[in-house]
Amino acid sequence: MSVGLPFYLSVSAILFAIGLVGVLLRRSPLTTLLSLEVMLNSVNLTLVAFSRQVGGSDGQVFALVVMGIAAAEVVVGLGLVVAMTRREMVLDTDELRSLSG
Amino acid sequence: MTGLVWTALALPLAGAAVLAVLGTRLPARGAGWLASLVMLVAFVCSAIATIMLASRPHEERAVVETAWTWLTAGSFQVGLELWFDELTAVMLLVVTGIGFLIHVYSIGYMRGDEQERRFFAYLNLFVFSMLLLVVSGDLVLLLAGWGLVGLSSYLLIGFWHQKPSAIKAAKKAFVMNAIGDVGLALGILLLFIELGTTAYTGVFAGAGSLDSWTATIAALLLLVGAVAKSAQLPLHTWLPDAMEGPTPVSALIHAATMVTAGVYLIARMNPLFHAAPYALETIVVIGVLGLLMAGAIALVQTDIKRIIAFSTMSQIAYMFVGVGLGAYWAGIFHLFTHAFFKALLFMGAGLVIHALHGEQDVRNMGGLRSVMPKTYFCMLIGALALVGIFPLSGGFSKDAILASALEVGTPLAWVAYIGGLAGALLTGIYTFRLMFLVFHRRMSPYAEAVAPTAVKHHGEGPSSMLWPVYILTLGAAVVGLLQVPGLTHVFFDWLEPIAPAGMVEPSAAQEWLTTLVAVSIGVAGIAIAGHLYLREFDATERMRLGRGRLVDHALEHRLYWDDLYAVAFERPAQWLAAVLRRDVDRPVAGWLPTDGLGTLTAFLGRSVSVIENGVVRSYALVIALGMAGLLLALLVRAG
Amino acid sequence: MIEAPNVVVLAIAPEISLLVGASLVLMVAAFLRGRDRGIGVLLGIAAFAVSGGFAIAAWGDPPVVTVAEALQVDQLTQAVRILVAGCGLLTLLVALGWPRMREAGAEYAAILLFAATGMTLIAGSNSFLTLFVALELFSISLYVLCAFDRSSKASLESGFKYLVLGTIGSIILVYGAAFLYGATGSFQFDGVAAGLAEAEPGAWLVALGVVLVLAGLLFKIGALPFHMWVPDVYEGAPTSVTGFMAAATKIAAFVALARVLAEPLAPVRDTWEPVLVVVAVATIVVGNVAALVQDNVKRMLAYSSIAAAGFGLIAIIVGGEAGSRALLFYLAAYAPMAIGAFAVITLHERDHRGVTTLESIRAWGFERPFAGLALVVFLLGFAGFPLTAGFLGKFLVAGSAVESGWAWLAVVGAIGSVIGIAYYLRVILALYDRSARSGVHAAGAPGLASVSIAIALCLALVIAGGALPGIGIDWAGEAARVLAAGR
Amino acid sequence: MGIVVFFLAAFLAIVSALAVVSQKNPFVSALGLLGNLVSLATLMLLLEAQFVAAAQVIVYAGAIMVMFLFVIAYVGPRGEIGPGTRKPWQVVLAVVAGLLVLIQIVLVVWTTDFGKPASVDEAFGGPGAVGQAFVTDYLLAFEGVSVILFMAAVAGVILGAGPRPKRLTTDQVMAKEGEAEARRRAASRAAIEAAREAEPGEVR
Amino acid sequence: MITATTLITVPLIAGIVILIVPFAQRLAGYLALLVALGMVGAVAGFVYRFEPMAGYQFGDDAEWIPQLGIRWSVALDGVGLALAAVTALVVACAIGYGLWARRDRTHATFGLLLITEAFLFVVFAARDLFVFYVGFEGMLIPLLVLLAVWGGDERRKATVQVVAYTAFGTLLMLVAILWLGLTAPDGPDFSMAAAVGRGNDLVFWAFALAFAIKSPLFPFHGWVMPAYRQSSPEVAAVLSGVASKAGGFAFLAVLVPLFPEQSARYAWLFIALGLIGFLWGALLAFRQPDGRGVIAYSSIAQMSFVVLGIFLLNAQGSTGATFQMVNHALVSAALFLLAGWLESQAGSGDFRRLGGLARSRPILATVALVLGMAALAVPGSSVFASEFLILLAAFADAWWLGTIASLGIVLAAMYMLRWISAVLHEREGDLVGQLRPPDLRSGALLAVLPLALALIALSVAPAQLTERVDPSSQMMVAGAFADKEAR
Repeated sequence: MSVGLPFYLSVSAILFAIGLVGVLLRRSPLTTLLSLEVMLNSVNLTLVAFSRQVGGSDGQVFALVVMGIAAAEVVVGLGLVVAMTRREMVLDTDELRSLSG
Repeated sequence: MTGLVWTALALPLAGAAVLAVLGTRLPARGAGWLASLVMLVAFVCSAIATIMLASRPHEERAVVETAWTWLTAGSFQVGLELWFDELTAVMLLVVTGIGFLIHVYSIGYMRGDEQERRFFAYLNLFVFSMLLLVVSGDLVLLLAGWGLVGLSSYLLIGFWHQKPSAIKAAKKAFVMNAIGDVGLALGILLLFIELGTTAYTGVFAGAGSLDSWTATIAALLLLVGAVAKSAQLPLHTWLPDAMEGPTPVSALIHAATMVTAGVYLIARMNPLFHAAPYALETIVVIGVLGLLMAGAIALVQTDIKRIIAFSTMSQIAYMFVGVGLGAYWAGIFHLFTHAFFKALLFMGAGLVIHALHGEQDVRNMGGLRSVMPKTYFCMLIGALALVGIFPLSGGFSKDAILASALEVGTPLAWVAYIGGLAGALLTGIYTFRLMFLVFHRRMSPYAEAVAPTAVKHHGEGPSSMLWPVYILTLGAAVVGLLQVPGLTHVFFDWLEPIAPAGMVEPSAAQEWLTTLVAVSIGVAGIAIAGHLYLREFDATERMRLGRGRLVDHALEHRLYWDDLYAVAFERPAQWLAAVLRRDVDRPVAGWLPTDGLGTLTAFLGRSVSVIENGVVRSYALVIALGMAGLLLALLVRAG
Repeated sequence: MIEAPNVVVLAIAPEISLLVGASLVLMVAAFLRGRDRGIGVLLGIAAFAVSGGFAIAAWGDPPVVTVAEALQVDQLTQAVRILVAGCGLLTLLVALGWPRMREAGAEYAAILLFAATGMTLIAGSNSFLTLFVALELFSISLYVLCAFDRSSKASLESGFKYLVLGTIGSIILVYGAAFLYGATGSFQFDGVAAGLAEAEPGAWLVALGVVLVLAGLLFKIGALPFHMWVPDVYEGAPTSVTGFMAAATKIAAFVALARVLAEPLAPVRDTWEPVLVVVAVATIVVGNVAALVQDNVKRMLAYSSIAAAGFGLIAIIVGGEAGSRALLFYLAAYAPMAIGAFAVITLHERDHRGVTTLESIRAWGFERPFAGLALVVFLLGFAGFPLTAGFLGKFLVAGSAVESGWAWLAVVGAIGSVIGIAYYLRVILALYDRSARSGVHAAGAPGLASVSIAIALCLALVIAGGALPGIGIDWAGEAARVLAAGR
Repeated sequence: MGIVVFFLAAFLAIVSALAVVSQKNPFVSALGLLGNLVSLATLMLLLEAQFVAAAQVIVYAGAIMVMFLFVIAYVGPRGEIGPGTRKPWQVVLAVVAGLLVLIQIVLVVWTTDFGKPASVDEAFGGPGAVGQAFVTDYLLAFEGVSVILFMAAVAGVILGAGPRPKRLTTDQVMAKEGEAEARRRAASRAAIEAAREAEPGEVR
Repeated sequence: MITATTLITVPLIAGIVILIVPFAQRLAGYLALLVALGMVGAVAGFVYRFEPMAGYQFGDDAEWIPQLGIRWSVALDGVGLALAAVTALVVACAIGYGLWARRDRTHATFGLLLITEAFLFVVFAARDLFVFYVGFEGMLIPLLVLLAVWGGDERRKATVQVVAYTAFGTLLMLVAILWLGLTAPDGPDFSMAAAVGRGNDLVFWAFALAFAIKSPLFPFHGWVMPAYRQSSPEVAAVLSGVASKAGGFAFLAVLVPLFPEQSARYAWLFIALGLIGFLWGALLAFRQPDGRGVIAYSSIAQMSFVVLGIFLLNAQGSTGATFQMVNHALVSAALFLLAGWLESQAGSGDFRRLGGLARSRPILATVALVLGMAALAVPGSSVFASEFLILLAAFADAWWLGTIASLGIVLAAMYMLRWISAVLHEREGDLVGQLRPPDLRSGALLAVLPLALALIALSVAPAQLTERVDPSSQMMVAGAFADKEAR
């Protein structure tokens, strides 16, 4: 392996930060969900990188589990978006403010 | 014997309770008769008990009996203790006897008042309190009686409670008395701490062993109580105002019984005072100053009852001089005779007031001699007894006091002697100023309009009012004969055992000399009064004694004592209380500022929930920042 | 050749019964579509009862590590199984009073059963992987439950918010687990603990992993600064779900946190202790202060549950036998109060046909004396008044803190409780405001009887836990020994 | 070679991630995510995690992305909302938070000495090794994920069920919501008033 | 066998039953009154059977929460019995008054009053710190609800104030109790006997603060005015009459025996505060515009005086303080009932609008006078006896102390006379003409009369009380006294 672990971890961190900033900045629920996927992927990269470093398949298994769960989450998240659409709610997270204070 | 005393003590209480509970269910007239009957029985019991006591040998005459333990705590113990000896017997007889007469008098006086029953209940309560005071064998119990007489006095002065002036006077009397109570209580505390007991037996036995400072302080503290109750300097200001009460009250409480309690206390505590000579001297000084001052003020008063009230204060000051000089028997003797003639004077005044439909200002009287001859005669006897004209009762007792001063012979005693004689002059003047203004000279228009018709319709008064007056007149005339210098010796002999350290007794010569001087001075006083007041004059003219406006003003304002108290105590206290209430209590008690705290927490709460703006991005931001912050802190700490 | 891992079926019988129950409910629902679906809820209740029954039957059995060392079934796990089963049972009873149960009751029950499975699993997890899966199982189920009332925008909104924020929390947890994996080479708790014990003290990588893992778990218990979701979600979710979250989620997340701190992270106590102390104090203060200004009762209770989480953190910090016992008792005591309080609110929502606020609850206590009195008792329990289970919980927590030298934390908790009394009192005062007339009146409706039964059960538990807590304390003590042994 | 591929893939991953985050049209964002996935799969291949890389492409590109695209299509233009810039502090703080997290992690990563990576055999990362681990050591996780997916499917049905809504613009939706809200408030107020005015007897 | 436990459980159970069973309104009231009278009878039986020299009696001691070393340990000694007796009487009278006043929602008012009574008995009988805390804190709840629901216009503010003050104190005390109980040498033990002399200064102050607030001792009386002014007369009577005695009792029966060393060391401070409070309350009472204000501040003065008496640490002081508490309970309860009666008849307690009430109302005048005279400690009254004992103790401690304290007695005369004349005497106020029933009669009279009669009975033979109290109260201060002597 020619590129060191820190490189991978850094790329992962950068993706994590981008995803995080995306969640913090975007108002469309769909984009928010997509940003979350970016974050999940970055974590997967970290897991796989460490798995390679440690030399066990634990990390990879964990990454697969994360993927499965991400799928489940997307299902629920998108289901919610659909339900909100049906209820004719505005698809803008900033407008989801009936609960506050 | 003690059973009789207990009965005498309990009956008035029972009477008061019955009257209070039955209230309006009793017929109006019945209340008075019931109360009087109670008093009569009490008097008879007292009399029999006294006779039984007299029949005992001298050394067995002090009887002590405990009914039950009243109060205990640790080593402190007070029993409901009866102490029956010669002094108690005298007081018992005075209280029940004079008290009975005044009860009967009141039946007539209070007739028609819608609150008659309440009046008699209070009156009975007072008698109970006074009896408790005189029969108790323990200082704490004495204090209880002491306080209860103050209470009943308050109730009776304020009997006509719709009159603000009456209520004000009642409150004043009570507060003054409370100050005295506290002084007395402190004295008792000191005695308990030094002697370990408050029972008379223990106190008398231990008094001699006290060091002189302790004894003096204790005696002075007791004196505070005595001074307040007996309306002596400087706690006398309540007595003149107390005349707002019904006249029988003045006669009973503010002449015959309660106000003399101070004299009784000093006489009773003579073993203690004996150990505290400074305290005795203080008493003499207070007495001399008081008798002169009160006499002087009496000269310019216009209210008939107030004149008599100041006279009372002056006479009690004589008694103080007497007991202060160590002539306890003389003081008590004067107390005894004074009870008769002063009650007589008050009740006579009451007849006058009754006839004038409640008028008390002497300027609106005059010439009543012809309208009310019986009253005039009785009051004349009383007045002469007061001035001390031989052979009426007051002369013997007052002269006994003055003669004792001669016998003592110290410089202070000489001052007392001279002062007492000067006081006798004042007594003559103010007493007969009263008599002349009321009964002689020309009738005032008011009296002319009211008195003749009133007397024509009702006589000088109902027989229930007149008969007690007659009896007292007789008493005022003759009771002095119990102790005629050189001839009879009843009073001294009777009281001698109460003072283990002995009593001052002047010789017959000293007494007769004093009598001679005093009677002359008294007659001179009467003459001066005649010169000043027997002339015809317009009732609206101000009745001045001297020429100086300052003196007049001062006397009319009772030497500014009231103003002094107002400036020195009352107003500062009111001010302090107002300031505390307005500005200080809230910040001090509100150290936990619930309002401010509420506002603060509400503000904090709102600021916290500002972040809870419902925007999910902001929530995520807080979470991210929180995570980053925690991370930063930990990394900095670890690195 | 692949060898099948050892699986002690009896040890995971409660989870199996929950899952079987869920499947059965869904199947029955498929057949009974369109008809009365109360039967689905009844099946759910039965599943919870069976699950709890298995756990009770296994009480006291020696600990087992099973399913390839993924799960440790010990007293603590059993305790959580029993508690979660109880919470689920009560929640279903409460949920019956909710009108929509007639059309979607079976789905509700099924998802609740899934959530409960996740909660029991997380309590017994023996590796970060199991922990994560279990966490996601109940989290995703709860997202759905929160949004279950599709007719309510607030419900959908709360579900979506919970989903977004909850996923961030989960990602942070995984990220932390990844770093710990990098530092120690294992996800197993014992492996992590062994690795951390060897790691150089104060290593940044370890610190990074610890903070991220903690952040993920603190998110679930709703501690500061990861509490932001709590008020909105509690307010928007169907009330029965809110009660379940306040009670069962808290139990599961707290036990998971306690286990993580006691087992894998025990060697790095120095790293996490200060973090938790700061978080605990901030949580108590902010939770109580913010609750003070709320007018919506559910929202107020949400903040109060944040404050309660702070109080629980005190017990976590104290740790050891006393602290763990206190934590368990506190959580167990908190559960019936929370479910009960939200059950009363469910009742009020039915009466009022609207949101429960201090305004709408005015004088309602006179309309429904029993429910009003019950709410008062629950609130007093939250506030920690004597003779309620809540008092004994706080008593034990504060006691463990005082005993082990954390008295000042107990004082902070006490001051928080003083503020707490103020806002609970606001509710009580409104409930019995004599000057107002209740705008609503109590009316019977289908399902309300079961709500009343649930309230009565909660009330009995709260009072029994306060008056005769001996059994509960013993029970919490036995379960807590697992955590204490780790240190 | 590896270095070039790494940097290329890393660059693409970052750019595509930025595209996900910054694009106004969710459709474009979703496509950005696709690019991101593929880049990451490449990086995973470099890390010798062939099975995960494959799964990444299959699961994400094959399942998740399709779902996303369907929903985006379903929701339509309402999904398109530009980056919110109403509150500058939100943007500043978001960037600060992101940078803070990034810098801290990078700092930790670069200051930690990880040592040499472990030597691994041929089978590492292959479907055999990972699959075996999945059904032995990680059986519970495997089952758990399947339960979660099952539950998610049920949830999808619950949430997605119901009548098909009319298509409306944002403005229309907002206007309707406002009206409905006002109606609801008025109704509840009227109900409360009515209950208040009623005599106690009637209330009971 | 009737024991202290009976005394506690009967009113508690009866209270709860009356609270929740829907009896007819009047029936509930009569039942409550019956129970309250039964309690008076039970206490009377105790008084009759009491052996002054035998220490704690009528006790029960059973395991309660063995895990924490908490026992249900209750017993009465002279001091506790005296206060329990007066509590029974005052509560019975309060219920009687409430019945006359036709309080609405009878179930709740009377049920809560009975529950208050039960908790007060717990306080007076507790021999275990946990039990004590339960009573001390528990009695607050029903009283607060009574204040908050049936109080005057500003009841909310008053309630919040009471809560803020008292909760603050009691919760710190809880932490202190925990410390004492859990650090016992032989494992956790919350019995008072085990706590003697073990506390440090911090623990001492935590206790002292709680008691000072409850008493109320100057300057912790901020909550008193709003609470006494806003609560209904019967509740004010119970609050000032007996609830405040819990504070005074706790000083004497808990603080001093448990912390002899600190009590002796800091006695000067309590004496100073007591002295200041005595004069302060008296001065402020002097300027209050209404009856309740006068009674409230006089209560502050009296309770400060009680604390002064306790911390003189000698026989007369402690016995006097107990006696004074009994007296003040009777006086202030009766005065509050009377003030409440006046307000209910005249519509205001304002002195400027009252006056002249004695005219043709002999019964009212008599009762008011008797109470007023008792309140100002006219010599011969029972209040005088108790004040005399405290003065004696003060004088024995330092002559100036007794002298300054005696000032307060003169002030008391001034403010009570002001009250009497402002209400009964002088010219009729503008409200007096409108009074409906002319005099104090029937129910209201029957409610006040027993209190007045008890005062009179105590005036006749105060030793009946002091003899029973004295050995116990001496025991309580014996330790601190010895410590003080040793100094």
